[in-house]
Amino acid sequence: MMMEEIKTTIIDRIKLHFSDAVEKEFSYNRLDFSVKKETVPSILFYLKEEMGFKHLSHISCVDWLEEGEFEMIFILWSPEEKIKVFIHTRVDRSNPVMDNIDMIWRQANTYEREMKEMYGIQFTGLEAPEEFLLEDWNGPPPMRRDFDTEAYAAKTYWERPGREDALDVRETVEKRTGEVLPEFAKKYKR
Amino acid sequence: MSFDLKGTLKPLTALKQFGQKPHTLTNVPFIPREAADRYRGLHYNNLDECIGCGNCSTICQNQAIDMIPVDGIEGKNGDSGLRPRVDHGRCCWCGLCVDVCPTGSLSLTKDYVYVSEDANSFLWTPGVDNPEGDERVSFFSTKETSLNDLGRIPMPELEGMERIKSFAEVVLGYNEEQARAEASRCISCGLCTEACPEHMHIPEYINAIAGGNDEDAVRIIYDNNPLPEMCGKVCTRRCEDICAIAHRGDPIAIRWLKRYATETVENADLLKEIINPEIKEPNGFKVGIIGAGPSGLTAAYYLALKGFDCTIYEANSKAGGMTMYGIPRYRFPEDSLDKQIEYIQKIGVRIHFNTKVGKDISFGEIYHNYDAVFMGVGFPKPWTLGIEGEELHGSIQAVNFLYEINNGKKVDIGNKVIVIGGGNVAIDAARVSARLGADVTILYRRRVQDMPADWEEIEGAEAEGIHIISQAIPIQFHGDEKGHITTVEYLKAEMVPDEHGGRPKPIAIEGSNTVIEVTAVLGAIGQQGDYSFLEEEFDEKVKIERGRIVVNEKQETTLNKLFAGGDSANRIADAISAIADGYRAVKGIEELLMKGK
Amino acid sequence: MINDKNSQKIVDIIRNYARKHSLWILAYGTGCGAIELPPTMTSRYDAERLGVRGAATPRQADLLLITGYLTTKSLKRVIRVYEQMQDPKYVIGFGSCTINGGMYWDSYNTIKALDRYLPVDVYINGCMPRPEAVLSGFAKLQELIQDGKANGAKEYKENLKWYRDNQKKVITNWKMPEYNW
Amino acid sequence: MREKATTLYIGPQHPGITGNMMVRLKVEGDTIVKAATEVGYLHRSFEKLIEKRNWLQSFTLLCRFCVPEPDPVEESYARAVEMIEGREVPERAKYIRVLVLELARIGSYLLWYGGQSGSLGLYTVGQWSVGDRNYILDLFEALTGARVYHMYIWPGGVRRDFPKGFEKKVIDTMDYLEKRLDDYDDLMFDNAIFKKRTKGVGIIDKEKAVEWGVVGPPLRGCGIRSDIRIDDPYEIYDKLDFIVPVEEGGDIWTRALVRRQEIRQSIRIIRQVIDNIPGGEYYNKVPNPQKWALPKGDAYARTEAVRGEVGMYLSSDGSINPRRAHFKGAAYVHAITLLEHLLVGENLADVAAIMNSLGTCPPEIER
Repeated sequence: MMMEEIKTTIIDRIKLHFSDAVEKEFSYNRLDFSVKKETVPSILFYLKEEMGFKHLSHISCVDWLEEGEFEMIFILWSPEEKIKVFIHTRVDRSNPVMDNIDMIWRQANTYEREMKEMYGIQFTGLEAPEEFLLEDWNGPPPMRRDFDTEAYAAKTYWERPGREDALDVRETVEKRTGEVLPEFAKKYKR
Repeated sequence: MSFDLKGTLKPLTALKQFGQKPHTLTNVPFIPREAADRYRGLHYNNLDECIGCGNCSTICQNQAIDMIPVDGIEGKNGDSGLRPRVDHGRCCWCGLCVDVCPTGSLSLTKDYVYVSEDANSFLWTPGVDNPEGDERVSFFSTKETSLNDLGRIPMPELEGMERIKSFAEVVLGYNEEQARAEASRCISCGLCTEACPEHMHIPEYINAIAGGNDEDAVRIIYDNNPLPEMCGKVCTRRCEDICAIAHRGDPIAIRWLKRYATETVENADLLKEIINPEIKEPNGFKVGIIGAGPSGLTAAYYLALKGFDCTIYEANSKAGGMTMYGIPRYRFPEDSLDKQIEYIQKIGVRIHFNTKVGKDISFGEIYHNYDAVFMGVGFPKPWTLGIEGEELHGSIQAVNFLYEINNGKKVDIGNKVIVIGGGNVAIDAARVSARLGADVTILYRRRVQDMPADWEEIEGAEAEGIHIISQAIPIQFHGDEKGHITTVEYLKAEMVPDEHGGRPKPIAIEGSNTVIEVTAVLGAIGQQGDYSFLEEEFDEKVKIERGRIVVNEKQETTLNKLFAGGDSANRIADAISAIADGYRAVKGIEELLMKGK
Repeated sequence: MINDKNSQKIVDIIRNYARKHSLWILAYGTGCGAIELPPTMTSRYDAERLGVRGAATPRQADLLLITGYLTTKSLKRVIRVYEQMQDPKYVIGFGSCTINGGMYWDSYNTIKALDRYLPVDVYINGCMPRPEAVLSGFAKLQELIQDGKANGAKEYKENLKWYRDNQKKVITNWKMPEYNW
Repeated sequence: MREKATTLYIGPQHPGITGNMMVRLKVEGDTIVKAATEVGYLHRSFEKLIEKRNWLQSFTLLCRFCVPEPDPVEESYARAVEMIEGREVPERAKYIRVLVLELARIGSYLLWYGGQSGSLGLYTVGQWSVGDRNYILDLFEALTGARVYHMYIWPGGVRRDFPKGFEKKVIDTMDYLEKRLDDYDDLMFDNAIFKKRTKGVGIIDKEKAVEWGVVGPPLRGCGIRSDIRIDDPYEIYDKLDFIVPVEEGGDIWTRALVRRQEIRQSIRIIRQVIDNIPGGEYYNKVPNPQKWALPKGDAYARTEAVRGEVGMYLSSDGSINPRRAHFKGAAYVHAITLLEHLLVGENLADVAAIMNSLGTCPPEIER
């Protein structure tokens, strides 16, 4: 029961201050809000300073290539209330610009460096070295879903030969039985 | 800062360890240390148990496993003939390959040391490179730890005792959720396609169903089988016998999935729309087809797609042949084929019903009027037992019995019926009799596990209260003065191993005579062909051996431009081989007629 | 006298014997496999029995362990470290990753075959190799050294251009001093 | 007199560094005035690779996130998958998982003993503790089939049940370790050198600690009782009786003290698990892995590892592959923003000790 009350209070307060927040409840100690990306710094600041969500657990980014958007997720933890709050926001994939939040949590700086490198999201006012995990990288941001790592690796790195004699099980049986698989069915091979 | 005397002296207590037995394993590396009982070391593969399904290769996230041909291992039905080879330049010894192996042949051993200066020497064929690895196996999978989905999604069915009240279809069919779940069990190895006489594209349509693309599944099925609803209901499903999952669990319900896919399409128009077949321009050739059974319909459908003008002559009022008239309605309802027949007619095939060749039209007329003839006439005539009393009133042939019942006629069998035989016809006859209210017993010469009938059918029969007396050889029927059958006398048999390595033979035990009372006996020990419609001029030219028409690999008979298929031309005598015959004949006819075009 | 063929043989045997019993490993944990090195070096397995021990800098080290995958960023440092090492020097490749890419075969940031970039004397099977296997690797290397077959460094010198070309193919920004061999 | 600033690189090849990473230091004399962490030497792009792996295949990659202690990562992933799918885990599996996690904790702390004391020149402790860690690894080998990368905790439960006689082996090992811990104390915590080198070094400000993202033993070493096992209990931790040790001070010494006590608590937990483990199933089987799709949704599961919070953010688009698996390790914060902050003003000789006390683990940062 306690948890329910806490959740209701949080929802009420957030809705009061941030009209664009859409909540989603879970059965366990988790509460989600989806907001516009402009709201993110203020809602994070509010949650941290006013509502006790002192601990920034995680910042993540998901590439929804088909929808043309990046989803950013901020996961906060309240040591007092023992509840997680997820802040979801969507960033346009063609012009990925986000507000920098490393003045709220210093460690967000690292996450932003990584996201900038891996997804190509620009954080306005981010001060950090250009490179983080990659060195002399000249391809597209690698975590974007349209980057094909397998093809890149096959092209760039030499692979040890000696395995060309491998056969496909299905094709071996097909050949033996004389079965002819129509073209449109081939995509359903394993 | 003050001097910390305690802190300075305390570390010196380490000296008390002097003289203690050291922990060091001094034998290593000169004598390898035995790993734990569950250690995940180098692979071992039991080459005889392995079926080359390639599931290990599929699960491997490192693409470490290749399937390669191995000396001394030939591919056969249910075995691709390939064996896994592990690239130790990729492997991470996670053991997922072991946990997904459907036969349990692949395992990991306690051996872990392999050191070499040659980077190309790290390709490892388990079982070939360590034939003695059997004794070192440490990490293996069992039925309990297997990652395969071993349990089949149960098919919704009528209750056993509910069934015999009517001829309502027993199997209710999967709903969407069940079908997706069942299809998801498939590991897509494709070994089943070899067992299928028609070589249907089984893994592909199952994957389509699992992925929620039922229309694609229907399209893939129709690629080489125009009667999937028939197969979906009554196929003998050799594919399921060799299913990789069946080595440890229940095979994938391939037949029910096909049935599910076809049932998602409501009518013939929709069917045509989904399949959207490419029909070639008419090429001017006419093909006559005798018999609208599975082989005839298949031949007609694919010939029509290729632009041939096809006409079918069928003696009965409905298409489907033996499946329609020999299989009881609770397995194969009367309307099962309507949609498919309508669809076949829609693409241009003409079917003349109630036209018996030899009576309503002569064979010669057909043969001379068409550019090619396909004959799928089946086995309409039952074998007789050849024992005393078989002519008595109440001794009925099961095939005739089923035919009459399926035509809506009444057959008086009384309340105590004996069925003789162990095939599907016998079980069908028994279950039909049970539905007519009789107390039914099946007599079979061999053991229950030797019955050629479908195990599901046998189980179904038992659930419906049918007794099976195995190892029983009938020797005589006794009748009353009115010529009506009253009792059946049979001998008990014992199974004697065959010295030629064949299946064990039943040998009657002298003096074990048993007599049971009956009101009717249904004989179901097999059928044979009836070629009386062939006029004399053809009779000699069409070669018939042991009751079967002799055909070559293109289904061509010894008579020019006559093709044959189905029960009357193959030894397997089931619907799917008939369909395969029809499909092959299409190629034969096309080659014959389109030569040079 | 030193030019005498037989004497040279004796010198070689003595020299190889000495070399094989003083394999100093460069303390550079390049990948996962490094986690099995502390157990290898400490009381239970005690690699020092074989004359194997750690060395802090490349100049004093004889043995470079590539303990698994190498990212291109690491590869650059590893090459530099290897070239700084003094002869005689040897390389041991740990586990799958050094042979054919291992788990990271489709990663955009790791090389697949180590022997394209550095000469490898011994490969140890495993992911990762356990201390017993590592010790077997050391023993194998010692065997090769005794037989005079561990000639990776020589090969590297002779085929420097080939190695260099391969290295430059994956290291796009080559800003390193060229060593004078 | 102000000395001239020099730039020094510690790592990636450096005997004092905790793995393949680098810290760029600006020093004046022996005092550090600026520090910058440089990582990327171990970036294998797991999270990219997982996009092409299915839900089961991914689990084999995940343990490689953190080499010294892979089990919390497996646990986080398994739990995140279970959260998205709503899959139940059998009670016995939960106990086994806790056992594995605590064994891993002990093993990892024993390695830390070696690292922490070694960074201060006390090599004997390392010889002992790392040697003794092998006995924990032997238990893992018997239970999971591998020494380091266990690949044992997976969605739905654990991979295999206890082998025969395993319980006794665990208890024997715990008895042995408890005796050995006193020996370590003699050499390490009672050692004047250790005390002098660690007290008052690398102090984390208690007021700012939570905001700075400090977790695990470093946070508890600041006097804040924070542990995911009690704050956000998972598996069966709420049924177990154990204490989360706290020390006031925030320096290397208190962090070490916290760890020292935690080993004993872990031993206590393991004894409770062995005493109370119920029978029954150990695995709630997942469907055919080739076609196992999770419903659309996301989850973040976190586990208390020796370094602190180890989290896994999983996002599913309803297909057979994870849309995104984003791993968060404590070192991601500790070794970058926190370390850069802590090193300023410290002595050059203490860098390795501070890094060790924060539980720096580069593979976890770079993934």
